[in-house]
Amino acid sequence: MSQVIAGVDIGNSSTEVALARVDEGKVEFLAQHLTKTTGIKGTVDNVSGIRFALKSAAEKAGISFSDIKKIRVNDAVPVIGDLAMDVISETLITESSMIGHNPDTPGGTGLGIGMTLHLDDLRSNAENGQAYIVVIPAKADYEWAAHMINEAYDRGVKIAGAIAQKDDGVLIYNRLHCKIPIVDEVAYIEKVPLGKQSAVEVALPGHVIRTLSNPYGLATVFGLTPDETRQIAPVARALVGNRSAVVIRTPQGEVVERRIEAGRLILHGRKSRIEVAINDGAEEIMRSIERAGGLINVQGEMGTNVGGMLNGLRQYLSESTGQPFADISIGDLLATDVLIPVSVSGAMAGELSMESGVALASMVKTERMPVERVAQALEKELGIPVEVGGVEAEMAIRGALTTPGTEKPLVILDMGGGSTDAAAVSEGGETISVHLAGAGDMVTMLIDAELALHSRELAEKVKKNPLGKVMSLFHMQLEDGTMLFSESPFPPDVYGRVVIREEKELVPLPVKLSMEKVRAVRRSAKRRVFVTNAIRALAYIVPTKNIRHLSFVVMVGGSALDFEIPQMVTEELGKYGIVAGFANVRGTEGPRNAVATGLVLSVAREVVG
Amino acid sequence: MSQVIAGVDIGNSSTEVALARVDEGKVEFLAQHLTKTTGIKGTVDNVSGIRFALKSAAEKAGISFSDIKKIRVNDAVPVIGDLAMDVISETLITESSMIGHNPDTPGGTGLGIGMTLHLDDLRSNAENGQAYIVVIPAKADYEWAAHMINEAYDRGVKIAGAIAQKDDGVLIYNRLHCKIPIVDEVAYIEKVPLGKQSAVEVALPGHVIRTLSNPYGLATVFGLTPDETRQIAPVARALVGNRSAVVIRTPQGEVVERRIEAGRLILHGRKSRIEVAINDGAEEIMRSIERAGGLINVQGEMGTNVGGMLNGLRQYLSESTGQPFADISIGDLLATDVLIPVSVSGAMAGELSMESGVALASMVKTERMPVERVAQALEKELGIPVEVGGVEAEMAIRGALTTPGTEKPLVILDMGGGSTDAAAVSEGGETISVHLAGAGDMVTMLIDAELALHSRELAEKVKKNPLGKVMSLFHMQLEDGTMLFSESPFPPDVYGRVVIREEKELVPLPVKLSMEKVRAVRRSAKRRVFVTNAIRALAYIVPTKNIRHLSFVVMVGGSALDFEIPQMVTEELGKYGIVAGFANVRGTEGPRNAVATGLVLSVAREVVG
Amino acid sequence: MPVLSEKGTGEKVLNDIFAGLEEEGVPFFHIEGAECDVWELGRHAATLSPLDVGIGVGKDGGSAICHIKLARGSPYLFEPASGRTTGQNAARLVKGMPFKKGKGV
Amino acid sequence: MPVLSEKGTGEKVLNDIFAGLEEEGVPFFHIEGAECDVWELGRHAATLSPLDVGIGVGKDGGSAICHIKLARGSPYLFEPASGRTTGQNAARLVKGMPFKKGKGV
Ligand SMILES: Nc1ncnc2c1ncn2[C@@H]1O[C@H](COP(=O)(O)OP(=O)(O)O)[C@@H](O)[C@H]1O
Ligand SMILES: Nc1ncnc2c1ncn2[C@@H]1O[C@H](COP(=O)(O)OP(=O)(O)O)[C@@H](O)[C@H]1O
Ligand SMILES: [Mg+2]
Ligand SMILES: [Mg+2]
Repeated sequence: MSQVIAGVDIGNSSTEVALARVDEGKVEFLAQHLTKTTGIKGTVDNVSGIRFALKSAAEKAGISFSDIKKIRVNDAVPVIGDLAMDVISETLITESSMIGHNPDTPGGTGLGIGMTLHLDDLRSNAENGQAYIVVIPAKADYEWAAHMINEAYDRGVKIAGAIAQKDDGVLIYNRLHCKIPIVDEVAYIEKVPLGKQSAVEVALPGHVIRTLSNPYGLATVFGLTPDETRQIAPVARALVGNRSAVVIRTPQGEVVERRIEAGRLILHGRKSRIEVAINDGAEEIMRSIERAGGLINVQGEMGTNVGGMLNGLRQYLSESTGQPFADISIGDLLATDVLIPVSVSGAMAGELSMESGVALASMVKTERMPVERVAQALEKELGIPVEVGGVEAEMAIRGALTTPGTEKPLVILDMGGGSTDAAAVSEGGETISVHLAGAGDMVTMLIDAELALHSRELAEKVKKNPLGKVMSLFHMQLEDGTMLFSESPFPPDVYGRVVIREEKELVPLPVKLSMEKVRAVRRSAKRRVFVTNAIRALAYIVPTKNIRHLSFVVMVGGSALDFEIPQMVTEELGKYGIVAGFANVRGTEGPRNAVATGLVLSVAREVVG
Repeated sequence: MSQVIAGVDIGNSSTEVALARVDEGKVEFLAQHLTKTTGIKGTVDNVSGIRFALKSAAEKAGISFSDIKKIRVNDAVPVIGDLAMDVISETLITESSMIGHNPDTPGGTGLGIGMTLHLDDLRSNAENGQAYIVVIPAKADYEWAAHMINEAYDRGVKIAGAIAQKDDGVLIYNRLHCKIPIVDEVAYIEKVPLGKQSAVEVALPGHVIRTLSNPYGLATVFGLTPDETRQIAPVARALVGNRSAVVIRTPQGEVVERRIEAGRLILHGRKSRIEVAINDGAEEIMRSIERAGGLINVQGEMGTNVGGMLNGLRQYLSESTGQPFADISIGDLLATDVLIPVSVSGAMAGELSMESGVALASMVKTERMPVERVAQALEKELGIPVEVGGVEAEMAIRGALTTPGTEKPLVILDMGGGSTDAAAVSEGGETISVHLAGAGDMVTMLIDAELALHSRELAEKVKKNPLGKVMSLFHMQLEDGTMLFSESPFPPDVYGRVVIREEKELVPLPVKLSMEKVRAVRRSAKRRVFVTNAIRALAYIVPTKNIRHLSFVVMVGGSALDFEIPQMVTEELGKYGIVAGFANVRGTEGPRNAVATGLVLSVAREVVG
Repeated sequence: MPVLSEKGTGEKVLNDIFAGLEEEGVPFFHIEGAECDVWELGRHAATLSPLDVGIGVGKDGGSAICHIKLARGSPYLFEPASGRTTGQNAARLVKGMPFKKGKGV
Repeated sequence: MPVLSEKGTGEKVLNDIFAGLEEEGVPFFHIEGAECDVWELGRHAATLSPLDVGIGVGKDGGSAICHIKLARGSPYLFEPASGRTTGQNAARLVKGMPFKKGKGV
């Protein structure tokens, strides 16, 4: 007797269904649908999303809703992931030792060293024999500024360079009798201390400064003692890679590199209990997790950032699932080093410096989650029998195995939003599975932080789409260097900019970002999360660590749809001789619908068996 | 009594001199000069180079050659470096399973699957119901090809895609009634087997293919068994990142990934004797060297590449210094993983695949080198007293300490062509030094190999200069994304190309290289050699490995002139709180002339002392 | 780059436009046109430009940046006020650089 | 892109040039000119071109690729033979891509 059944997979982000007609063990798939999960996974709020997905699938299949005779829901594993980030180092440069700056159009080139002198004081206070760096406020017109400098110069005053508040470095330079480097667009010029030794350096276009970014260059310029050189070294480091810079030095000037106490993690592992400081960096944290030998739980030091983060997460899961706080544990952590642009105190024009930090993804779980409650609510609402099906990992494997070219033994990597779930099935059919912290949402967070986008939404777009740079009204350079021509002109808001090439729209990115930088951050974020987790998953699943014994790794889940993540994993695992690629569920569905498909197939087998 | 003395530093690549007037311990530097070392360091051939350098310096100083009263030559440490490279993996794809290809202007987009059929056979042999990939040889005109395909299509033959030998994919596509993907510029089209299942995939501009670069995509396309999927996986990997591709599959088709036996290294260390295979990769080799605990000597397995390389080097040094073969030993090795583009057998248009290999730099030394002979020859030729001065490392430190902002304790990194020499001086004045294999020449070799330039000279230019991409007749994009405008048009040989921006000239690079790729290889090569060696040097010199205790690291030597190497080391060591930068010898000479300056200062001290 | 101004346009706004162009390193020349709307002036300036871009400036200080390759009647940027920004953005249209934020962008 | 040919230029070479342009995806049109040297024809073609680039073709099959922004009298590329390469390289001059090796490059 043939009947229509539905498999329903409730994920953290997406709810997926598969509809099939089952006839004496023969399964004919009719349709599938994906929708956003409503509410938190495992809560009654999910019902409305499920209902919508089933309706849509039934419509696609051309059957009536009431033709569905049975629904099987996955026994969702109760895990949620969350993310946090902490800056662990910070360069503080006190006001008396100021640095900057990288404007688009500085004037002149070269290195100028002298004492800061306000434009207004050129006439009265300039002494012969002393070299000066002229400080030009916004209220001074460029003609006036040039006139004043020329007058002083012609009188014999040594002019070594200038710092201007407005964007008129080139204008002033063009009017000078002396050819000096000028750094302009210095927003906070009123903070510049006068009468202090300072240096201005501008490199040729496409080059970077070499003196002010070298500690011994600074020592030479300012005649520093070894002790003073030691102090000023972070300034040199902050200027590496700039085309132009200003450094102003005062005797009391002080530069401090401070390490912020971000707190400690207490790792309760199966083998041992280990404490590790966030400040030790991601590598050390990951090594400690390995040494702990499988996490049972993790605590964060009370009263610190990381403590607050981990407890907040526990609280949240406890409230939303109705499970006691004590039953909730942290099963995995993924730590990654991040470089975060942070504004420099002591900067003259809002400079950023790259500070190092650690991003953490964590995997919070509770032993039981009341999927039955969801099932009951669903059954009541729809009037169709609903049962809670087999283990999620087994269902996913069953679905993935419908991919052409696969067989047991096989490993699946379910690359979702909050977690990367891995499961393996041996030749004999035993399964083993693991939930790893860190997946698509962490990639988004890393992109957001490292590019200082301050928008998750924009970061998500950066993650999912290739880039372009609008080179002229009618053409755009793509990431691979090829040119794309447009019939109609690009709009002004994307002109000259790096853009995200969404299917229908071009989304401009902040002006200071280069295509190369955005691409590098995007790809490295993906690698840090997914290549790392692929290796971690395999190491867990093949405990001998000889992952060369594995043959097939199949990627499923939303992040397996990514335009480059699967290829990165394919390349990396290829080094070990492993065949890795994204799934093509049922030969047609790509990396989607694995669990829902597996649920349907498990029902079919039971009907036969 | 004042007299003029000269310090002479004979390096592997450069000979440097410093001239100074010494008066009761007061030293006034007059001039310096650098020239290419003539002959092998430490041989009598050096004399002509030294003579030339001294003459030039005397000229600059405005003194007569005969005013020089004493010459001090460094007691050159007898080390030379050499390089070798080995491919350790190779993808062989037999003729029956062919892959390709990434032309500039493919036709259409999408995925086509069908049986290969020669254009000439479309009329006679095409069967209805079967889908075909049409194979179009160069002799067929595009009009004719399009006509034949249209005729067949209109008759009901299923046409899924085409492969064309000439560059006319777009021309054919524009004339077709059916919209199919076409890959063109397939040079070896006569090798394409007919009557076989094949697939053609073309992605949209700026996108990459997703099906043929995924093993399970290939499995779906060709209906492969798991075993066959395993076999074809390297094909998928070789296609990752392409915009278009063809895969042709025959039942006998075979893909083999072979590991080439590159030989073993036998490491004689102070702690233990360790064997390691080149095939284990650079990381394992470097770990073994560390475990061996300071190399005394290294042997290469007889009859293998690495054996041949290491013995050849010993032979060479033995002959050129006149030292017995047995006295010559290898004091250090630097191994680095490289990705080398290698032509794929089974490729249809000269495709390259990236094979992994290991590059080795080695440090060969003999206990004594006859610098005295050079000194005698020099004295005889010039008629000026010549003496062999102090230890090279001590001289280098003495010279480096003339850099403003430095004091003991201090570490110098002498980054030359063949070796990176490090020396440390403690507060009390004790010195320790080490010669590490790998420096500027290795960077050049890595760039040459990884970009497949097949020209050391071109690679050297890539190393030393920033890049640009000529975007139009009058403007060029620089590495940092800014545009440079030119008054006169760029010449045709650089138009649209990535170029090396030498001071006076633009040197075009091969067409297939993108600016991003060249830049990434250049920077990573520098990092792999110099950042690695900086860390290795410090670990050796501060055996507790707590390099945070160090304060000052000063870079000298030719590679410290590089426009980005010192900044990389500055950034890396900055993480440990170390002040690192390139030297400014005597406050004026930059990272050059440290040893020659040190030699002069040591004479001056003796005169006083 | 040609700057075509309506008869009676103030010195100040013109000088500001010239300054914007100079700061960005783009050469320019000035022509005083008839009394006419800025769009028309801009379009005409573009046709005179070896760089394909021209600026039209009106008596009221408003300005239009036009590109010769754009369909008739549509200036690319219309900047109601700041001359400096107008000059800089016209230069940036030639240089392929993102525009400075002015009231018209 | 305008292709300006000398009176009496063979069909074959013209069609090859058109094919080269089409393969690269650049639209073109053809005008038959007077008897005249190819450089002159190329220069004139460039002035007619919305893309600034034009091709002049001579009776002998030789061709000149000219850009309007180049000083008078100097074609950018002079290709003595293969029409296909001429067409492709003219297109690539518009697209900013490196040239295909032809005899003139
Ligand atoms: N086309 C896509 N490219 C890249 N990432 C995607 C794409 N579609 C979805 N994702 C990512 O997949 C993740 C959600 O995966 P999904 O499998 O739906 O999650 P879950 O299994 O937790 O329900 C999100 O991080 C999202 O950004
Ligand atoms: N301007 C430069 N930029 C980068 N590398 C340079 C520069 N000048 C020389 N080099 C490199 O320095 C190395 C030679 O250094 P040098 O100190 O002269 O050698 P040695 O000490 O062995 O005589 C070579 O590898 C050369 O490529
Ligand atoms: Mg400026
Ligand atoms: Mg083509």
